Amino acid sequence: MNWALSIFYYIVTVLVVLVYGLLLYAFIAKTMARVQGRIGIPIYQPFLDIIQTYGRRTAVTHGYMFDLGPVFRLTGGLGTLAFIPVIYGSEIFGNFHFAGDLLLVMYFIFFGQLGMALGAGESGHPYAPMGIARGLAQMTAFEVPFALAVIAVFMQYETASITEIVAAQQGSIYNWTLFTNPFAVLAAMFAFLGMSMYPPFDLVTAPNEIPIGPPTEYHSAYLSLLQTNRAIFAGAKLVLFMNLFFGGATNLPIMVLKTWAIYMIPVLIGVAFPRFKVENSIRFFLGVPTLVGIIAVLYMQYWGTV
Amino acid sequence: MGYAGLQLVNTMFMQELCERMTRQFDCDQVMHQKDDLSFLRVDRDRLESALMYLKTHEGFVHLSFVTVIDYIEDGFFRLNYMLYNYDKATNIGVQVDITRENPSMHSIHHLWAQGWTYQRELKEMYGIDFPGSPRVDEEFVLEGWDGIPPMLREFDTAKFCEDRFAKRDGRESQDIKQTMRDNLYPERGES
Amino acid sequence: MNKQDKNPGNNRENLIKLENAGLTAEEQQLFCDAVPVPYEPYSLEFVERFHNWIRANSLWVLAFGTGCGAIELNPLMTSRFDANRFGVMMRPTPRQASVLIVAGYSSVKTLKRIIRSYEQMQGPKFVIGLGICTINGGMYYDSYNTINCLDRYIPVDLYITGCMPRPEALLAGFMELKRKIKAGECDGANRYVKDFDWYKANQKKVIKKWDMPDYNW
Amino acid sequence: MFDLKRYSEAELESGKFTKLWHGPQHPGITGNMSLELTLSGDDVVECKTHVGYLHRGFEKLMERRTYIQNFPVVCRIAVPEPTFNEYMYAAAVEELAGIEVPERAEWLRCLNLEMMRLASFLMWLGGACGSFGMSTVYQWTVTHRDYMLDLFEEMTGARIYHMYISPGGVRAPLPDGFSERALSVMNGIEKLLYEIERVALNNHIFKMRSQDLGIIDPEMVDPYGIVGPNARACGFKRDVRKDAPYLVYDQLDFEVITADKSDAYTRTLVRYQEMHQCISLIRQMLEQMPTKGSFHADLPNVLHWKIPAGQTYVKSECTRGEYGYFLVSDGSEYLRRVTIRGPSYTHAIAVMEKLVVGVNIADVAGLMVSLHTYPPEIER
Repeated sequence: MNWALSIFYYIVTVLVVLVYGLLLYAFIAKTMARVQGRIGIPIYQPFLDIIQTYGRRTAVTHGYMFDLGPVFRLTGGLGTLAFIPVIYGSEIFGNFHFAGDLLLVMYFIFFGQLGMALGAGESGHPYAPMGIARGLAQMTAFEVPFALAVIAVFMQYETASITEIVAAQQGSIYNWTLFTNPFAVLAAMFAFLGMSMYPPFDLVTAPNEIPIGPPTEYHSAYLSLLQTNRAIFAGAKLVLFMNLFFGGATNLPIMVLKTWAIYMIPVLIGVAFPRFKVENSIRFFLGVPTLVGIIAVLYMQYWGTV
Repeated sequence: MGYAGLQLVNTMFMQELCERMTRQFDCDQVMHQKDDLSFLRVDRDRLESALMYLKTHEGFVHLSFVTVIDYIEDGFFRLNYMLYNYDKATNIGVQVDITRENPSMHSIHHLWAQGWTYQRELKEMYGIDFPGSPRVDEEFVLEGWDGIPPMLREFDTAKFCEDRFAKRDGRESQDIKQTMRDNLYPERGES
Repeated sequence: MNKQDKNPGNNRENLIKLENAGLTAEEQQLFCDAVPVPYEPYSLEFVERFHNWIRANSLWVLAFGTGCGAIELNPLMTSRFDANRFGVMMRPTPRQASVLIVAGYSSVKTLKRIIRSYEQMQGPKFVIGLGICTINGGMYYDSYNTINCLDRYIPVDLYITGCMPRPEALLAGFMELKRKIKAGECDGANRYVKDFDWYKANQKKVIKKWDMPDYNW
Repeated sequence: MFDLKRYSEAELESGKFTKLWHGPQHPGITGNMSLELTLSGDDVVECKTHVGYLHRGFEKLMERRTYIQNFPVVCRIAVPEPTFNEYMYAAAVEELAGIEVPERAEWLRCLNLEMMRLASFLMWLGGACGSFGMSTVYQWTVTHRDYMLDLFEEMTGARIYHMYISPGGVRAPLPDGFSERALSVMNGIEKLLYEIERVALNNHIFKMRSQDLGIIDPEMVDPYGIVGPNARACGFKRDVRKDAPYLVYDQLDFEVITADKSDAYTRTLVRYQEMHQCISLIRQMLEQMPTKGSFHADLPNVLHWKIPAGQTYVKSECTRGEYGYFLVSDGSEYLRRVTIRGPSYTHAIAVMEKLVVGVNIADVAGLMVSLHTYPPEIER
């Protein structure tokens, strides 16, 4: 394939995922509002918010790392998306998949957070390092079940290519990892709760404790970048989970439906739970989810049938 | 025992208590305001021992508040320590008169751990010093106050306001009596 | 609001750096001493109008309950009145907020924090004065610790009168603020910078313990 | 004996500690006050409270106003619970002036106070859950509080500042059909409370975070002057409504609710039970209340009101505990001195500074809310 065309297709994918991520965000906000008995924001509100922050006429910087923080964050989001085939078999939404892309994606998921940590650390606000410490600690914890789940998936499909993993799940609903390797999916969904930053795992932006954590000092166009990244990154994560565990998608409506359904899990847990403390959160992830992850690996080792 | 019976016991308890206090601490003025509230006046230097006695022997364990009444005409501050006895459900106000010039008073912080907050407030609002009370010199509710303590009677807050804060054009303050007379009872006229 | 006649000679041109006289020498190095400059609108008019429309529909309110008016902000943001419908959202940090609600009387001690919060907000920024006490002192006209006219200390775009203003009044106030923003009438941040000396003089007349930089970047 | 741990410069210079200002612009702080925290890692080693952001000098302003002019002023002192101020001021003035209040007015006052208590508790319960991250419960309770405010509006004409309990009685009788509407709101709130019990109070994470947080030792209660639900949660049967009954509380059937350990969770439970008690009291009052009779005493012209010289202290049980007015009159048209004793005064300053030491920074908001403090009544 022509590389220029492939980059063009990638840009199209990013835009589609961005729009979809923002719509999803608004839709989730509306869902939460309905649980709380409200009407909630209009469905186009996230778009307005991004343009509004972008359209601020003044900005204050705290140094080079502060400037680079949102850039790193966005790079993390874009990089994650770049190696995930959004729609299986589609030329436009196929992205730059290659044999070992899952490993690279796992790296990119955490790249953004580390970059953000450097940037927010320079902002000088005491809540920012506090939020970063919490975020990194929790991230280290939920990475364990997630890594175990991904290892189990590696063992199951004997490949590290997302496209091949999706290909192996085609045909019937019973080919999904959800049914062939339920323990891995369970462990990964636990990790997804931690990744998606809804209660009880919204430690990083806990509004009553360290309002709103690392991005406390980010404003104007910086914040606009962060908001963009949030949408892209959420979309990329959802697509990754859909590809690995829920059979991928062969067209756009299926993708929308599946990712929305996956996202509803942390949201519905989120509206009904208080927040963990950071030590509770770490203890939680290193407990049952890790155990389930280990079981998933053992299951694949001894009883796995592919 | 109903409430009325309790009241009777309380009244007797209060009278006996006041007599005891008068004997022991030379309270020069006793005032029974109602069944469960009396005021005693003690000497400045006997206050601590009186409060200590009330707290440890008579069960007045709860310090409701400490306050000051400014008698500028007679030149003294009247400190008021309001204590409460939970078993007998009675309040007693122990009062001390101190002079208005360089006022200072013994700290009661060692008797009640919350005492320092009241003393800090009185220091700021009235300028009464409580040597030995923690953080008594720190600012409490005011910040950067540069005048005389604001709760003193001679401090004129309306005049201070006029000097410090700008008035909005068009705002009028009316004499309430005159306004009510004019608007509500115009037929009465000046009376 | 005609302030130019009260403005005693604006010498901003000569001013290069803020004095930051309230700070110690050590602290002065930590704070920025650049003089704030007004921001220009977008050069193309339709871009500016578009952004004004966006700003009006995405109002981020600073979550700072400065006075008793904050009690009516709770019903406003929750399910009964739900200001989220109109794009009004609470932000916990001044850097990201665009609307400052001064909820009721502000004591001198709070005024200092209001000024700091206001200066940390990024323009365009709007101020709503809530309650009669921000307009002329209201019930506390003779209190030694509350200011009387808020717009002498920070530029106010909109007043909502009443004690307390009901949530319906607040919603109407937000609608009016939106109308003003869309019409491009809310230039409070620029007014503040333009009349910087006048505002600072007023602020320093009231706040006696001035241990902060002259402009909080 | 009660030595405050003094703040030392050397400790901060060592670089092991972080100084952090929590508030006043902070969503986790109740009202407008701030905590100056010294942190070691995530744990608080030292706390200083700063109040005064809401100081309006009420005690000074009231000395400048005639007795009847003070009546609309007092309710502004504590925003979430204005009614208690109105009642305490009216009671103090009535006692000094010797005014007899009609029986119906007493019932109406009592109803108003209990409704205020319920509304205030609703807001507090939302805040308590919100401080641990349950914003959903907060939304629910504030909405139901708003239905209570509708009742207030019907009863008194205002949502927040009612100016209802005037010296001598109340301003208006109940409107027609009020009790049916009030009962239906009560039913709704009761249903909500059971829902909250299932969602929040029985929630594992909520329990995990709030249990053993900020334990008030029973020995602390007397020296620190802890009152109200905070003291009742550690076993003290202290309630002004029972100890020195005022209004019509001696004709109502209720028990003082106590628990045996005052941590944040137990305090929440005690208040939760008191909310049920409030609903029961309101129902009792709506049932027993006289519907005929005068609701305001005949007073002389208030413009020429002079109160005989004297001093008195009246108190009532507000949501946080003993709320009192100390009023001194010197026989003129103006009062000599008034002192407002709010329970938050000690809860938010001395007790807070003591309890917060050793607490994780994440729990500071939860601890502060569990003490139920309102800054406006501290600084007046």
